[in-house]
Amino acid sequence: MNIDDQIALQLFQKMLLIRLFEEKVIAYYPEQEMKTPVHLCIGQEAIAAGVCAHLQPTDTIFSTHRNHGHCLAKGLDIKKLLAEFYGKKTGCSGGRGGSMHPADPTCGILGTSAIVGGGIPLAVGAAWASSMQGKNEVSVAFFGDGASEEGTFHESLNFAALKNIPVIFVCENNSYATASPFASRQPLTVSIADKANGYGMPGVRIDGNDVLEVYRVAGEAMTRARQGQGPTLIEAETFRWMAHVGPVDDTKTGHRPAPELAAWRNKCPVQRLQQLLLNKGIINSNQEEKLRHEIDTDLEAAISYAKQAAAPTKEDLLNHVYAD
Amino acid sequence: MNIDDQIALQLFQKMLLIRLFEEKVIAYYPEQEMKTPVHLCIGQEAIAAGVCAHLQPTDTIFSTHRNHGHCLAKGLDIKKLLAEFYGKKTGCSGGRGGSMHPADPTCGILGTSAIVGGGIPLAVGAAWASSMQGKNEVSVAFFGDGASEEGTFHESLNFAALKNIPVIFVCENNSYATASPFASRQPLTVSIADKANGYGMPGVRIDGNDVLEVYRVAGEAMTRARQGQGPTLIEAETFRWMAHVGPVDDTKTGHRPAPELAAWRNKCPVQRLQQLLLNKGIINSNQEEKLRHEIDTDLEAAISYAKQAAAPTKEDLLNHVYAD
Amino acid sequence: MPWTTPSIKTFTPVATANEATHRQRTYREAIAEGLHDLLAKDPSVFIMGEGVDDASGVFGTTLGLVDTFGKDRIVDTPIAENGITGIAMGAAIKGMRPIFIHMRPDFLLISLDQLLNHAAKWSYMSNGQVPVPLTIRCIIGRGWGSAAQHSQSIQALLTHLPGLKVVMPATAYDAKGLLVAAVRDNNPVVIMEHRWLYDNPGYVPAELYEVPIGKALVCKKGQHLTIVATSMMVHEAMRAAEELKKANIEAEVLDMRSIKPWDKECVVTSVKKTGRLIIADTGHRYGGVAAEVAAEIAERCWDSLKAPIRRITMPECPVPAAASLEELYYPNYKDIIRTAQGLLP
Amino acid sequence: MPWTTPSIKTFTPVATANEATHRQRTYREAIAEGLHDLLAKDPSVFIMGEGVDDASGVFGTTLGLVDTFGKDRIVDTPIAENGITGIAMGAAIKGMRPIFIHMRPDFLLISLDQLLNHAAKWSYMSNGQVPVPLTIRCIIGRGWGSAAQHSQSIQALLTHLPGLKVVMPATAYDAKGLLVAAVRDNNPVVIMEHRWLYDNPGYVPAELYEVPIGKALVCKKGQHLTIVATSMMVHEAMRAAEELKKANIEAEVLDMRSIKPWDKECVVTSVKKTGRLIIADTGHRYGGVAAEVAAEIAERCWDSLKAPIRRITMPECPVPAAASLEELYYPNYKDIIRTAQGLLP
Ligand SMILES: Cc1ncc(C[n+]2csc(CCOP(=O)(O)OP(=O)(O)O)c2C)c(N)n1
Ligand SMILES: Cc1ncc(C[n+]2csc(CCOP(=O)(O)OP(=O)(O)O)c2C)c(N)n1
Ligand SMILES: [Mg+2]
Ligand SMILES: [Mg+2]
Repeated sequence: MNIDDQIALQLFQKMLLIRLFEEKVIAYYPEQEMKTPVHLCIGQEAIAAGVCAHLQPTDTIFSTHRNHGHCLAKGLDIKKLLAEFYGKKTGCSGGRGGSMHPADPTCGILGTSAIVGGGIPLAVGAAWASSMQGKNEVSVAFFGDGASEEGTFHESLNFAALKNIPVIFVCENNSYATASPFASRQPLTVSIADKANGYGMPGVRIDGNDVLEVYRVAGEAMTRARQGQGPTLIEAETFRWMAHVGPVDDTKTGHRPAPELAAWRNKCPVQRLQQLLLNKGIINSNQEEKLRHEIDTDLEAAISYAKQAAAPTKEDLLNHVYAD
Repeated sequence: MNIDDQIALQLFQKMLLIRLFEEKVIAYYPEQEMKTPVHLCIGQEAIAAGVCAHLQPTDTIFSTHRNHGHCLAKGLDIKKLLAEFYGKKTGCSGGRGGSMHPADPTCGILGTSAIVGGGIPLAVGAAWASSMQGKNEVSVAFFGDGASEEGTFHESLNFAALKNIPVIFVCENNSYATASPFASRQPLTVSIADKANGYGMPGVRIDGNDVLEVYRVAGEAMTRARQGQGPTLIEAETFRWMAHVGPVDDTKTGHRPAPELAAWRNKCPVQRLQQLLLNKGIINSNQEEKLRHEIDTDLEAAISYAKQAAAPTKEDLLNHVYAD
Repeated sequence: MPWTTPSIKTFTPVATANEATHRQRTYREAIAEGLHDLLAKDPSVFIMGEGVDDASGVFGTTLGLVDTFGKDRIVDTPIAENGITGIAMGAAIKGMRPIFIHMRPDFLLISLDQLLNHAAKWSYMSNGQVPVPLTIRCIIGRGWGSAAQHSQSIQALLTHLPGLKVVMPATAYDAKGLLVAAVRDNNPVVIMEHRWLYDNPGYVPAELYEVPIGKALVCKKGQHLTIVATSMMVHEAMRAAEELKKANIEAEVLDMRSIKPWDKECVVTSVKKTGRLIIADTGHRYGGVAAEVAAEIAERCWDSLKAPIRRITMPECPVPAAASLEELYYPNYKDIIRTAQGLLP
Repeated sequence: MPWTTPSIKTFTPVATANEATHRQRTYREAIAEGLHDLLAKDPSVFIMGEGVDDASGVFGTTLGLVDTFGKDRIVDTPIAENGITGIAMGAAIKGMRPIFIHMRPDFLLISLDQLLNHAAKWSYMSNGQVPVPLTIRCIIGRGWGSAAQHSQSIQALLTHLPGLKVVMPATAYDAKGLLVAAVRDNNPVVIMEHRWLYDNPGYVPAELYEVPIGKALVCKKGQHLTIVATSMMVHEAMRAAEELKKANIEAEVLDMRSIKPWDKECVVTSVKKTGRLIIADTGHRYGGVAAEVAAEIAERCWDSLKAPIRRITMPECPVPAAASLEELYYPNYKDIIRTAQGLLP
């Protein structure tokens, strides 16, 4: 297999993991044991996979309320993540964070904010620290279209451009913030990527459902960052399939128009790459079946693990308010 | 006198009033009776005069810590303003605001914030209210280059563009925020006016020391706003002659390079228009002398008034925390 | 979503007990009706906030308003809490009466500069010339792992500096009456609602009545101790009082209603009678509302107090996500009962 | 500028009285020296903030540092308090120890989301995996008409929610020692300095010593009443104590030093002895530091208190500009004396 094919296969594996992980959450959520608000990223997997494929464990990412995909793509263990959703001591945040606040420094996840726009400056600061420390590391800020309306977006881009910081701003534009459409929040005459010009920074708008394009464009941004050429803003157009929060279809509840979702379902990023891999003979359908099965087995094991793990108790409540 | 000449003369009168007002503050400040931190606008008079010449009393302005020029240009009475500096009951804010917080709703000054970037959204909101009320009023946000770094700048521009609000953003770029040069705060590859593009809004960079240019460009922005064509961002390049705060020359204290100030002193906006008026014969030097004298007399009278006015007392301390 | 259907035992406040058989509405409906009628009556009132016109309608409180009043008066906004607060305030000082809605109080932390350095100070700084008739609504979240950034009850941060008014309705009656009072007030008023009270029914008159800001409510009379409570803790206090009654302890339960300004006279009168005070607040302890009430009443009722004043608040840590920790985290009627028993001889 | 030279009567704290003849430095110099030596010793320490490298050098505390350490470690920043706080925090969690300086506490209101929703909660939310070794310095302004947006002392807003540490040095010794402790602490620590103390001299050792965060200081011993004070109010309290001494009243004066966590034991011990307590804080009253201390001590020292606890704080209005109003606004030693006399038989 040539290197491009290998990469494509790895991207597929990551996207599939994310998709199946989210579907597993949907399957088990009705049991009401996962007591945490879940913001599913089905439909948006290509961005997490394509961007994180370029990252080392020492590179950092900062995500949002909608972080499952980013965390999995960055290497967070599914057991740790699911145990967190189940509020367990062995969860990646000891059960204190729930689905909105995963942390795992061993794979470069230095905590997650669910305040819209809150994580963007953290990514700038972490990348700045890396360059002050003379390390060749980058940091990625993942955020939604809604977050680009917060002042922190502007402040972060200005500072990153000013100081030439090795950070990549990845805006997942899924056209909605909760059920509020883009047109209610930003002028339609300009894109989010256009805003990069105001900081003298490259801004690229891409098809966020095309993982190979994401991979390519993110790669260029990483190269620029690692070579000291500063930050890049990537706006990746995509769509979320499920409701803003919870395992439901919100076109049925009147939050979004059903035809819009239907159109985007036809642009499924996982399906798209799978078709390509099959067409090119990089995998065959048996292998694909097997891969799905393996992932499913792992996920089932992780669910069992998470369910059986011990919950934090009274002794845990008050510790770590302050670090030692 | 034709209309253009009349306007030029009025602009000159306003600029001269501002200049002489600030010089009067400098003259009396050492007495230490004006117990308020003064942020003088000498060198920047053309922007206040050129913009406010288009405004009615019902139009509103929102200024900053450096507000004297804007307030005078908008018609705030010199007695009320000086009494405020002297901390008197008859000051425009009853002595509670000092030089940083003038207010006078009768001339469209609905309060002033000295929080950098704090007034920008207020201007957007006031203009929005006017349009909701079906009035043909505009609002102007004056702010410095430093304020364009705050999140409120971005948030305000986005909202104003989105809702097509009749507000004019006037950034007085004097290259410094306190003693921090522009290059320490924003990438040099882009201007502040450039940022307007990111919101699909016209952004114009002009010579802020050329009052006729300010007047012309502001007029266009007002027309757009009043005709329902939405906001404009004007970046006016200028320079302040005095220290950030207080009646001193801060090139002598090492805060800024002396040659830079010297170069800008040669671009004095008052001098420039005066020369034009003299050359064109719109005024002669006698008339100019007389005008200066009249203004000075008024200012002296206002100073005496302010000094003699009554200070607020214990009964005043706690009132108006809440409006009735 | 399971977490949208919490349940809490409710009660009928003394003051409205007679009308308890009359017109019943839930806390949610009371707010919805108040908003509708305020909009219908006063053209300067309008609603703004993220998603106020969507199919969830801010937990059902703004549902349908956009159909009646249109997009110009029910304004969906970008996500930019500080700037938008300033914009709302700008509209308020130019003659409008905006109601700016946040889904959670937690997001107000972004807007504290506009709230505290601007809105709260504007009347004073302008010598009373420029009032700020701005209403902010926000809804306290709790439970289902909402965790540290989506469960806070930050009233103390809003009350410390002078200039804002803060109210916390505990009943359907107050939810509407305090909303009406807030919108008609010429000052910035923050209404902190509680998500767990939304389904509670209660007496709600049809007209646009006001519950006066600054006045507390005696929910139950009693002579052995006073319990001053806020928001959801009023219900915990009432439940505790019921249980205590079985042991012949008569607690007087006061609903603070208005956190700032607050009704010192009402609390003083009660404590002068009972000599004992527990304050149960939904917020944190350090410098919280309970601290203020405790400090003030300890001074004013020095001669009457027979036991130390006790505070019941959230513990000294951020809100954890795990259900096992949430359970330990939030104080409830049992804590009130235990504390009350400790105070009595 | 006239307002840059306020003057205040100073004192020598008991604990360092013996060394009072030793090495003297002003509060300003103590900070400058602390910053310099921390930078020299630890490459992960750096300074950032608006104008930190300019010719004023943050009221003289950072002067010359840029010449020694360069622009990469003494970083002038844009004006964007919330974003820059997040950036500082991002650097902190990636192994740096930033010292972010604000000229005034008032500007922190813009950054409370990053401070309180992020920095303060990060260790807890991440189960202790991601500490935030971030130091914030800010300098309380006062006087010369600085008015409502440039004179605030907002410690209570920083202490209410769990997760931050807050210290307020009242002496040159503490200015350096608390700075060193803050920078070495693995948590976000806000240092609130007071501009009026900058010229005060005091004993300052040359080495990088730490004043422990969480411990109070007994400035003067006494048996008749306890005065707990913060920042500049410590000096007012000492002056009041001197005057009271003339009337044979011996006040015990405690400098809180650390506002959060605070030294309950020290205050309890003192109040158990004296039975009377005044708290004098530079901040506001409602839910302020004084409220917390009053509420807590009233509970803990119930059996020892012989008189009600009194709070001395700023009045319930924003800071006015006029000199005539400023004069009335700020409480001073006279208020402490009057209050003390009211408490004693
Ligand atoms: C500061 C803040 N305001 C509001 C919210 C509530 N909220 C949570 S997610 C969200 C929408 C975010 O939209 P976007 O950034 O586009 O991300 P998406 O959910 O589409 O991935 C909102 C408004 C929040 N968490 N933080
Ligand atoms: C939010 C905030 N941060 C910091 C300050 C302190 N400060 C007052 S004026 C100023 C510089 C402002 O620069 P600019 O906006 O360019 O206005 P200029 O003074 O040049 O007119 C600063 C940093 C403040 N008042 N508000
Ligand atoms: Mg989105
Ligand atoms: Mg400037």
